[in-house]
Amino acid sequence: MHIGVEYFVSVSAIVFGIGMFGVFTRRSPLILLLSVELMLNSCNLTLIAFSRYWGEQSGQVFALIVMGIAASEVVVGLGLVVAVARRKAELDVDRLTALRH
Amino acid sequence: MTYDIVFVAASALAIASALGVVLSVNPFYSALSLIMHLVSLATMYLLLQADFLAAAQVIVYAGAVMIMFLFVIAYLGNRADEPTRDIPLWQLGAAVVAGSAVVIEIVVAVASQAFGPGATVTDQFGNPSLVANSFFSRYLLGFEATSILLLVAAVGAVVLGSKRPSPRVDEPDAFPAPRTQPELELQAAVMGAETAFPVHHVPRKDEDDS
Amino acid sequence: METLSWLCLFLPLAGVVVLALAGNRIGREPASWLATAIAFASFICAAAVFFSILGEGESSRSHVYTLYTWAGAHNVHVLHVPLSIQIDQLSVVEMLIVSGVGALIVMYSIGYMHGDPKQRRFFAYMNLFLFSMLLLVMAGNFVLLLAGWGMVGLSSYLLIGFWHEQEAPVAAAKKAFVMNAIGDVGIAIAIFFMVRDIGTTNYQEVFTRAHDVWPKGSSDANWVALLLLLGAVAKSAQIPLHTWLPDAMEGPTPVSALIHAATMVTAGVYLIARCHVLFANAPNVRTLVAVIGVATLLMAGVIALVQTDIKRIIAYSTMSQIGYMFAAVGVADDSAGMFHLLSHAFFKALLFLGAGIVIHALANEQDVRRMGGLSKVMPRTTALMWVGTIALIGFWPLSKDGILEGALHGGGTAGWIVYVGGLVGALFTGIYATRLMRLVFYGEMSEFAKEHLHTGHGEAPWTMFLPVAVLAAGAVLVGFLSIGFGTTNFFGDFLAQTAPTIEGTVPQDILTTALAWGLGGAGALYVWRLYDDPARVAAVRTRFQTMAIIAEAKFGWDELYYNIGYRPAVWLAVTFDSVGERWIIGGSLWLARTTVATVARATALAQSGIVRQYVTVLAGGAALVAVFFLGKANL
Amino acid sequence: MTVALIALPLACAVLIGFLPLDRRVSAALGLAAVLAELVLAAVAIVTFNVGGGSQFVTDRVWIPNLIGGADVHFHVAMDGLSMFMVALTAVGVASAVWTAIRAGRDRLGLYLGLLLLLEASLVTLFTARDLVLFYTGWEVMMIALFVLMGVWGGARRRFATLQFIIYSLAGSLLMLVAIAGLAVEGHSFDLGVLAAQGRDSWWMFGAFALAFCIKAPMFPLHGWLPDAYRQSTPEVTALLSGVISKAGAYGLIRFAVPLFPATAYHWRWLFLGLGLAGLLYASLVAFRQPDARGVVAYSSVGQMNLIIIGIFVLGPGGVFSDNGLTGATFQMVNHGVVSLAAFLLIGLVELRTGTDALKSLGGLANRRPVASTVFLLAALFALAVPGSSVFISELYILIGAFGEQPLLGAAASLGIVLAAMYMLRWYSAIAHEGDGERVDATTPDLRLSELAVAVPLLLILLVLSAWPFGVMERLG
Repeated sequence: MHIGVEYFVSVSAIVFGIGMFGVFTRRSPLILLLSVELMLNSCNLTLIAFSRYWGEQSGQVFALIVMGIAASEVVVGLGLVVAVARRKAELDVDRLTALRH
Repeated sequence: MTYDIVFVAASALAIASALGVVLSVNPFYSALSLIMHLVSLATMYLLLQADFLAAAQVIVYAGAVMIMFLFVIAYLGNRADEPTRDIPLWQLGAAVVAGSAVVIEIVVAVASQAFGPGATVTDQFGNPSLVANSFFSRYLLGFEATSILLLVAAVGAVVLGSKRPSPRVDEPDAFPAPRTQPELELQAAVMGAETAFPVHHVPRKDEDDS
Repeated sequence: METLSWLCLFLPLAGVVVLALAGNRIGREPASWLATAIAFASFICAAAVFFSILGEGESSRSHVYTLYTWAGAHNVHVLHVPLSIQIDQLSVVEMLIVSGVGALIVMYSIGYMHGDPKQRRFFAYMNLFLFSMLLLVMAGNFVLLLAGWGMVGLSSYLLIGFWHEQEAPVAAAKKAFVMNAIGDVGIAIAIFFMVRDIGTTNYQEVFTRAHDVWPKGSSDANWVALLLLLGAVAKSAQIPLHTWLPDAMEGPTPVSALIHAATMVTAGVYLIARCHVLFANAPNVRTLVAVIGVATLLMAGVIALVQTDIKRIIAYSTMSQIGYMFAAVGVADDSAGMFHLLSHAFFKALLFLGAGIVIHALANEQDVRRMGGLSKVMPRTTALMWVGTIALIGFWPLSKDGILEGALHGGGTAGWIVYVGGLVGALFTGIYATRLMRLVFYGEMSEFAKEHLHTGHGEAPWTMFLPVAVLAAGAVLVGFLSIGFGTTNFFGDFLAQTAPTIEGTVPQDILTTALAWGLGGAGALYVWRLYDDPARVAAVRTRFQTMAIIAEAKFGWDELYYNIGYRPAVWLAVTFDSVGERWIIGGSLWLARTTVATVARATALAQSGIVRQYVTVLAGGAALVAVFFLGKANL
Repeated sequence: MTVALIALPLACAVLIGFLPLDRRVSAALGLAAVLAELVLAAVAIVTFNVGGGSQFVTDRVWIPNLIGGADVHFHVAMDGLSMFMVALTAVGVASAVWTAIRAGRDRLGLYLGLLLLLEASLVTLFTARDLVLFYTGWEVMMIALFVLMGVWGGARRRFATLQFIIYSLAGSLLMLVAIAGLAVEGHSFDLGVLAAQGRDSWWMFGAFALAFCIKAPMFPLHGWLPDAYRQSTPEVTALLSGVISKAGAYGLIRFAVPLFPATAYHWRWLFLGLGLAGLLYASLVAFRQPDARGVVAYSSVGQMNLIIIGIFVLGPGGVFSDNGLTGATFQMVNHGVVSLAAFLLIGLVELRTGTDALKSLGGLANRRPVASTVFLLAALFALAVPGSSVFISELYILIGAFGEQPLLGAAASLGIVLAAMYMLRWYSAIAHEGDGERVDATTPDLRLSELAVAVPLLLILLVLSAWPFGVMERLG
């Protein structure tokens, strides 16, 4: 059995789906953020897998940039969670609807 | 053969820990599962000759970022727990359908494609100096943009975290009331207009009827 | 001569501009004198033009001067309208009447309007009227004619409604303007015909080519003449568009004299004389002109018998006299019509200004029943009024006789109608003209008159008297133009080329003159004796009760127009406003608003603010898009 | 030249609208900008080469290959029609800015900025020779108007704005679709190129015509107009009626008919019929309006329908009628200035009495000679008194209509009588008889600073009346 790029991509797809499922179904903002991390990482895996497949360094560079973005997102996301937690009793994304329209 | 075993083990672990992330009730366990997931991904990076990325994944991601998560979870204590897991059935169904649709589509797309053995690369592929070379030459702009983004995020986090929560006050009216008579007269004097006669104002009561 | 003509036209306009810009920086008296001086200057220019035309050969007396292109475009298919004037015998006669009589009346107004807070404005309007009227008579094409036509209507509106603080003048002014606008539309549509078939509106080309493009008696020829006639009857207060003229008496008396007697209202006669080629081309319409003229002269004569307002009596008399002019041009006796226009300008202005002196002296009272016996206190006015009355009845300038003679010689049905109608009209004229004199100047002075009569320094200031005297002299002298001391018809010969007369008209048909004099004189004597005894007056009224009621109701024209014109228009407007705007347009608006609002509310439901729902929809969308691309890749 | 005409107001709009300037500075800058724009427009008119076709051209590629291989160009040029529309815009916005400064609007800087933005967009759409550029100008104009109407104005302004938005968007979005369709079929966005192809497509023509006829507005698409004209500030109403309605007529002349000549010819009776109906209908409705704005608003509808008649007097192959088009374009200029004057004067009445209900007004001409004269002149021009420039343009339109069908010309001529009826009613109700309940002896005459707007507008009309040819030959 040769482990080709398609295996890596499939794994990444499955992880992506799991992350998406988490975003869809969980109401805790922290777990939402963690699920988003899952999705981002699955993308990273795809990038690196294709980088190896094409023998092209750029994919790894992009993956690095994605990590940077993920880090920023976590920082701001967690900051928001903390700020909301200070104001509101409940941390529930379904009840944070003040910016509706 | 070792390659295959490592792949299977790492991918199984990755999927299992991913499930752990989304299914744990306690966010603390979720975070720990995510660390596990990240480490198994790092292993797969190694299989793909992305040595530097694997190291960065473990040190930066699993190390720094996840520690922050854990700090916040610890800070929030039991308030970090999920309030309720009630979810409308239709939304659950939609979530399953949409999620699986995306996954299935990716798998179908991948499966319908014949992938060759891939490019042959030297051992040097993926080593830090090569990555750094690309980073600082061809992708310099992206690098700088990312660094600015990180800076902004850091500043944002400080602002979000440091602000005293203030009681909610009603925002001032976006459309202030008509200006008062003295103000009008002042303006008229400034503009050289004559105000010897009384200026009648139609009262601007807003009627909304639609 | 060209410069003089342009000066004659534009001097009054310059007067308007100066008076408007000066505002209250010049005093009322200087402003009035400035306007008067300008009117006289204009008259001097007109006289100079007249004499230079007189000095020219008979065949070369028509001139067209163009200042610049007024409207048009470089594209040759676009109508080209030059700012051009046509100076010929017809227009120069009109110029003399307009500027001459105009100047006298403007001068008269100095005394009449003395002390009015809006005196300056009045004189500016008078100058505006003079400019407009001169433009009308001097225009070299139909578009400029229409411009002048509309602007005299405008001046008339401004001057009728001059005392706009009260309701009646405003209503009268609006009525006059709207009815004249109907006439303007008639001329405008006639212009459309000219542009479509001839491509220009210049008099000379239109008149030369009219026979070619509109064969004699064809429907287009009839339409053009009929539409011009519509304009003429509106301006000249002939049936059926005559109802505005009596109401127009709400304006100051000099205005009535100038606009509603001497000049503007006779413009219809000028128009028909000017377009005699077009009317000759449509014989049926020309007959209609005569019929309208006779009908109006009889009807107005009857109504004048029962009026009690001194100005309205004269107004109906004006209508009746213009009826004579229409009758004349209707039987193709254009120069006779123009001659009556000329003499009428003198004697009718004279009568109005004389009436103005009376009104002025009686604290603006206009009801003849509250006058009486004024000849004792106002002998000079009485004498001057007699000159006018004699002229009106037709004893001296013989202009009315000329019309009857022309009709008789022209023959045909129209000729007989005019002849008989004109003679009957002469009887009415004798009655109402003498009745006016009898009631105002003779008999017992009424209580009102005794109380209010105010003739402080003589009967009136000299600025008011002098013009009246000059007009009286004119009314006497003008007669000689026609009979030329029994030898030649100077006036008719002068106009022969531009306003032809009937061939073979014998000056002085003794029988006709005798009939007209006899009827007029009989009427005059009858009414003079009648009013000696009030009981007989009442008896006469009882005998002709039906006729009197109809006449007092002015034959019901106002009610007719109110019911068939104004009310339906208002009803239509109300219906459009309440049904069309409110329900149909408003309904479509409501539909649009409601649709948008409903759709908006429905789509706003999707904005729950629940992030996870958004994400679900997003993923679903992404999945669908992916399906599309997968399908595309596999096919 | 054209670019300067667009850039100057745009730059000043950004400057005044966004910088937190002092009111005085904003006002001075805004005034300077509109005056400079006026000077530029005057220079354009003076240096215009009569009979020289399109001039002051700038043509650069703006967005290469947008759809169907068609490049979007920044292509602006002025021929006579564009130039006088630009001049009308400059005059209108200048009067509006001065009126706004005098009236002391709230947040003056933003208000003036929006007016200048409106000016820039109008100049763009009047000079654009590229469909996308035109559409850009069109939409920016709408946006500026939405804000100007929705934020400043009467009590029911939001309601009025909502209706205006619905109608406008319905038209302009369809036009956008048609522009895309044209580009796909014709591989160009350039007006000249597309017009040379001479397309025949009922839906594209319909989409263009709908957008323009809503803006003009043509009967029965005028539903948005009464509320919009009543609820906006006087200067915005003046611009709506004087300049923006002309954008609709301009679109018909410049785009709808030349792009689809055969279609326009085929459907011309629809427009002629609705135009005639609209002229008579709106004139009659104007006669019954209870307020001064209503009368002029519906008179404006009537006049725009008359212009539409003049435009759609088409020969076979969509060729404009010579007299009809000359009259229609000249009437656009005349009616623009007349509406500006009428609505700004109504604004002055409202300033004095706080109302424009005719039953509360009256007697303004008593003891107020200046107001009396100025209102009178405005009313006379509005009713097209013979001899005025408005009369000339109406006459040419009607000549064109008469050439197409005598009954059409004759029926449309009735509009002259109806105009006399409603404008005299308007003037009498404001100026004549005794003082109305909101007018008394202390109600002042017009001031010098108010005449600064009214007199130039009336002077323009007087000059046009004295020498219509000066404008008409350049319009040709």
